[in-house]
Amino acid sequence: MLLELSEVSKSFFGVRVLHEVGLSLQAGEVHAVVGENGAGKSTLMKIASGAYQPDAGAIRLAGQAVSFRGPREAQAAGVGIIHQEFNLLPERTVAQNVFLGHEPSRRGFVDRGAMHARTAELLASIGADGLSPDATVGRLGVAQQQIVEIVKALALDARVLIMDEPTASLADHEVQVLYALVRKLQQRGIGIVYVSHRLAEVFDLSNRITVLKDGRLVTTLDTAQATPEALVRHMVGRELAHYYPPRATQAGTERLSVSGGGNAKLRGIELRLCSGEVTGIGGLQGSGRSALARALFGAQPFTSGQVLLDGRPIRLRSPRSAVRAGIAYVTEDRKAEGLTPRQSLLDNALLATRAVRPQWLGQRARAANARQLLAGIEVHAAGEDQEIRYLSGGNQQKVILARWLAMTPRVLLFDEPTRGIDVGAKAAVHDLIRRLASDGAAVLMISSELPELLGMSDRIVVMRDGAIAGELPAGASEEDVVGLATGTRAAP
Amino acid sequence: MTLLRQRLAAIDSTRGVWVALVITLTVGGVLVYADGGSLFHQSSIVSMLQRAAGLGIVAIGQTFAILAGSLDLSVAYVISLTSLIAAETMAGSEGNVPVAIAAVLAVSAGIGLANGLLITKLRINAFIATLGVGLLIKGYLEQGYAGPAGSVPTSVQRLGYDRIGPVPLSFLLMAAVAVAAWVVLQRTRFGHHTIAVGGDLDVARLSGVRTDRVLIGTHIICSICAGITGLYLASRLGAGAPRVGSEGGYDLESIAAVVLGGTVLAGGRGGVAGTVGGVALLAAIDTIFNQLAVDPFFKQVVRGVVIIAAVAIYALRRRKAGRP
Amino acid sequence: MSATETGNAVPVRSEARRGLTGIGPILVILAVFLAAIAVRQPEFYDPPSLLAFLKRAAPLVILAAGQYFVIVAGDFDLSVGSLVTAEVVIAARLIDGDPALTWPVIAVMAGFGLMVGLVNGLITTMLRVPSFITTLGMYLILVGAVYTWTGGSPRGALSEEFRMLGRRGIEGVPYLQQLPYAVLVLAGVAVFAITLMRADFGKVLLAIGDNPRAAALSGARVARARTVAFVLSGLFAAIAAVLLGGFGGVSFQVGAGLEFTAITAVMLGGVVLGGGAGSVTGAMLGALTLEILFTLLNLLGVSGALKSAVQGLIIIAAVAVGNIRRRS
Amino acid sequence: MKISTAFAATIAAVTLLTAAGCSSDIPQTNPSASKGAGTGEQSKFFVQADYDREIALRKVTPTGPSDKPWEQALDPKLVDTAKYKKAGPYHLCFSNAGVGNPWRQVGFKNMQAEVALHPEIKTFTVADAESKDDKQISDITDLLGKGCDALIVSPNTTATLTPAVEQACAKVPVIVFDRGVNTQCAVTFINPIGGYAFGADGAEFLTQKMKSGGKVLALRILPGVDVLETRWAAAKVIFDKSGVDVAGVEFTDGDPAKTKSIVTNYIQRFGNIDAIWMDAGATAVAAAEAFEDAGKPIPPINGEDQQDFLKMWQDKKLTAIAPTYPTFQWRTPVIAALRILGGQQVASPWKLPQPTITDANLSQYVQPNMPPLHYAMCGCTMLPGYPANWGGKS
Repeated sequence: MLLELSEVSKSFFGVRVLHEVGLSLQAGEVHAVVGENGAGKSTLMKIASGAYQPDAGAIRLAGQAVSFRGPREAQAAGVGIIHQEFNLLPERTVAQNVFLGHEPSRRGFVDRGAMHARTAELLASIGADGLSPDATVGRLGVAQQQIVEIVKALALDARVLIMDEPTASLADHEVQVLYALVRKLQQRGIGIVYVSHRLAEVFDLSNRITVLKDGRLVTTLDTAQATPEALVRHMVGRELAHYYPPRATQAGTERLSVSGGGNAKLRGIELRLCSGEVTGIGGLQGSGRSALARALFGAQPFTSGQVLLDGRPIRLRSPRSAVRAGIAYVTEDRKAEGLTPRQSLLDNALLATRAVRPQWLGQRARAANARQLLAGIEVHAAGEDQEIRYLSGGNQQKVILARWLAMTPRVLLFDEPTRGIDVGAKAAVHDLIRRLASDGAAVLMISSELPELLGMSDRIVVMRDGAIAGELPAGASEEDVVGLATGTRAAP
Repeated sequence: MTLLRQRLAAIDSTRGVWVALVITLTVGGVLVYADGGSLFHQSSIVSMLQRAAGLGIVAIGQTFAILAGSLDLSVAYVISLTSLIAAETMAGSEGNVPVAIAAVLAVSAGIGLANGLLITKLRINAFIATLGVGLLIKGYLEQGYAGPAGSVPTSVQRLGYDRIGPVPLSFLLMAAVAVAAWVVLQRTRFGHHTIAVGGDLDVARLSGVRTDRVLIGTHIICSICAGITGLYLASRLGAGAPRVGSEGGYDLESIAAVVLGGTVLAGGRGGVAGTVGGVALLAAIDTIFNQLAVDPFFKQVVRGVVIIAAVAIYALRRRKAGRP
Repeated sequence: MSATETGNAVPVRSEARRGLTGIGPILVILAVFLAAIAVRQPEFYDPPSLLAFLKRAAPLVILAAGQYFVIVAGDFDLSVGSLVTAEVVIAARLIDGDPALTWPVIAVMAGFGLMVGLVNGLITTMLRVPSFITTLGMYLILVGAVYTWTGGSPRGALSEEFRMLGRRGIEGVPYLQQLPYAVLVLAGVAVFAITLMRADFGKVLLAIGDNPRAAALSGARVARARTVAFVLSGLFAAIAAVLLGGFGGVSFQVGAGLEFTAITAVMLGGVVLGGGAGSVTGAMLGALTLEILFTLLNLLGVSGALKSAVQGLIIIAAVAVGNIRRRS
Repeated sequence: MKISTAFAATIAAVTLLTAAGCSSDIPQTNPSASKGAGTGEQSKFFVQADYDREIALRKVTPTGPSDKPWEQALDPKLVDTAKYKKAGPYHLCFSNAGVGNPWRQVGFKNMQAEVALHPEIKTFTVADAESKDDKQISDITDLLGKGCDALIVSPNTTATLTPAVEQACAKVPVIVFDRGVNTQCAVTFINPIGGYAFGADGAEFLTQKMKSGGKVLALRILPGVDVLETRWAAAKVIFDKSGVDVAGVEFTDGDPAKTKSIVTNYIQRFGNIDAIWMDAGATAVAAAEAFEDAGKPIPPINGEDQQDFLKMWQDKKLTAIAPTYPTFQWRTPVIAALRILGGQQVASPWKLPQPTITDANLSQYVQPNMPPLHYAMCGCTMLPGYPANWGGKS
């Protein structure tokens, strides 16, 4: 056994998040860890990589009992981790980031020559020689940053590499690059713990799968023997009757339309969103999907073109103007753009209402309304004034949905609505999106997960290089989408 | 080539202040000339450099604290305290000089350590921690000293008064400190880690940087620099003075100099070169106004405006460069 | 992390309990000091002397409340001390002993406070200058400007009518003897501040201090709210100036160091530097505690020189303990 | 959580009481009947000889024109200045410690006006050190490069400016005034009798006016300023031998509000205070008001020659005295400089008289048209630009 965690337990603020969990990893093995959000995956990984210390339990590395007092010790022992959120310094260069914490030094001084050379090697070794070691990380795209993140882990010559949701921010073709990389590392005899929500990946890559639920170990099984259905059953403890809710029966009236919309990141946008419809937006990372949502929400407004809302022209100068016009935006990056972490979940749910329709009094009525919404979408928490940062990703996302439901919006923009959310919550969110549509709202949904995109959308608009590459009807195939997105196939 | 590009990048963030300095000196020079004086008269240059030296050394120390995302409001009192320790330990005799220097460095390092521990171990906000420590020292000084005390042997006073041509020894001392600091920040792990900690504490920690040690380290350096300034002032004043630091306003002025130099108050960006420029700029403004015999109160106003304007311009440039 | 008992119930918690969260420590410290005073100086609790104390404490409490808005939104206001000085000196020169000018000048002071706050806010939000720098600069500017304007020493004089607000009160109140105007002003300000923080403005301000991007993307006008916080701080400083000028008369020292004392008070009250957490009640209690501390030190005969040392210790201890508590 | 909150309490309490314990001499009897803190130990600045000399000097009758106290001198020893003689016009230089308080403001205005009186002064260069020792040292270096014919120095602190002044003596005739330096190299050192006399005048008056064993509260601006330390040192000597009970010695930072709070606390703590001694007049009015607000009669008090106090004294018929540290001394250095450059003898040291304002002569110093913090003893009433330049209304 390369790495072995046994009977590991951990609590935060009196809440037990891991109950005597065990996990083992062999050299050259890819061991997937799956489970709903709040199942304790990330906590377990943080313990394995020394970021947290377990309250109880043991860690053995190559048979040796170890106890990491910090990430530094874990790294020294050869345990590297690629975190869910990027751990990079935007102001510093690729090389400086890659070697942060273990800069090569000669006679007490940092050996910048060596640092530069080693970084170049590592980049080359994973076929990313396009990337300069001296590039400032802040100026790189998300995918490139992901590569830096991986190189950073490789620079440690890790024997054990933990990947926590490595594909979360990658588009499908970039995911392929990652697969290749993982297999390459596997051949080098590196043991890889692979945490993911994307079952497809898990089956593609892993030798064994460990399922966690509510901080407990459910089972560990060989991928060969496992089936997706079985896995989902283990994860949520129930069969998922229907994965995607039924589509709209008849297209509604036009709600919002853009003609000739453009700005720094977008050009010639022609788009219509209809009530009762879910319009999916496909495309690669950086193809302008998020830029489109942000333009429609006034966060990075259109500088040209015209927007009609219910037939009336409207200027979306700022998020505020959009919110007032009845547009809602569920962002891609919940932590940075969605939550106000130290406020109670009730306050988070009320944020938009308070910001746009301020009142001196009448707080109670509002609170009551918000409570109903929260209950309606099954948010689980210790109390309504619990700080939201202590909730699981799924529950956090639900609270943010409640924030917008309270505004009864006419148009909803979802950017990766189910990113980092467990299967159970995922279904709930999907149902909710569909319900909102059938209640008459126009929904725009950006997703990098093709199954989700295809499963949810009534129409799919695919973007490429800041423009709309083409539109596909419901029931289009993955190939159609990828083809349009990569430009290998023309619009029908 | 690439190293060159790196160096250019490093300069870029702190170039602005030097431009400002050149402009100030030219405009000031003309004004003073029109006023019938000369800004570049030996004596004015000397006093300009002299004035830069004291503030410069503190500000360089402060740069470390700020780069690491912290700050130190206790420096002014550390300066007063160390000036007294120096003068009293020396007690006018050559023999005691080494002891005195050692004592100063030890005490200031100790204070820096205390600041660092309060901030890292007790998680007290740097603003409050250093303010509190400053108040403690202030209380000690007010309780223990009724005015200047101790005396400095003439050999040490030379540090405060001697000069090579128009360049005072004290200025060379500052230059030395500056170079050392630059090397530490650019070329050592500690330097890299300091900037990392200031850039993003969590990233640094998860990358295996011992963030607490780094923060403590920067505070020790900051205090030691204040200690050196205390030594310098003692040599200049021939004695230790319990209010020389606070009256000199070294706490806020050092921070002002650092941000004038383009170092971001939040940390993670900037450097010593800028700080030296910031100090030089403040000194230049000072001297010019002296030459023009401008009402010292009005000078305050200008200082305030300059500081705000400078930082506003940096912010603007960074946004143009498309960074937060 | 906290999946609890099944079912979708999110337990409701009482308003009262929510009101108390965060101000526990400051209440305890306050209690300790009050007890210490009770031992050393029982007379302190005679209504008249208690009110006299409140009268003296009022300005700092008001300043702390103003500072709270700025801090909770994630900023600093280092300019309040010099603003207070400027206000008093301006008032003296404008009134110049003429009773008729009292109220007009008070209006001018309020206006000036609002304006300084507005400038602080706009520079910080529009030009993206860190508030520490903005207000540090403003501090230098105000000090310099007011000295320049008065040629270095205060001119004119405050009218008795002006000074009434800070000095006198409603006489012959049964049992209290005199009810100082300052206390009434303080009460008004406190009620205003607390209501404001209970209303939507306050909640949104907290959210902004916590995560400005999220707040903006929920439709909050971040820049405006932060600016308003500075404006409030400026206005409160003006009010404090009226009381301080009335209480002590005109001088250049009247505002010296108040910015740090106010920030200290806010910290003591359990408000987190950097914004997003803490209550205005806590901030005001913090200020009250600080004043009590000074009185107590005085009663205990602690020599003047040691006071700053004790102050330093208390701040560090209080904040440290607050943190330990928050973590446990 | 409960525990840690309690912990908070203990910490705070312990900190507080230890801090308090270590500097409080109060016997642990019934606190409200407590005795005063006493006068503490004598200041490091106290020099018996100087004290005796100053006490004696108060009786000496000055030589020189009685209507121009700034030209008078107390038993002067004249020094010859022929070696400095040179023809005008002159370039006079002045290194000023700062103008950070009203006293220095008024004084500096006097000096400027005095300069204006003398056409032979072609240029008058001033460097303001903003009360920073370090800056003043550079300023002096700076001024020496400007070809001054004579240098006037008002040192920010005594010890620290000595080297710089010695440096200057080598180049030009130097006149030091107000605060001294530890060197004899200056041609002359000009100042009034001094702090001991100031402190003694006030203290003696109070001890006469208050009942024996009465409680006096001593209010000081801040520690460590020599001119102020000597004032307190003298007062201490007198209080100690007169057997009054010094209730406490407090520092006010010259802040009226703070002063008022302190006095109010003392009134509460001791029931009443029978006299107020101050080392500087700036906050005298605030101190007196504290008694008014507490509904008590204002006890015997000493202030200084600032208008707000003199006015209150007159209006409220206070039992008061105002020793002065006259601002007219700012005129003398200019006069001295011109005499030196003219080769005439000058007194060295040049001791100026130090008048005291009493009920007898109060009326002639109250000037309603002047600003509240204007110093009456400015000898400026006849100078050009008065009263406007001093902020007064004509």
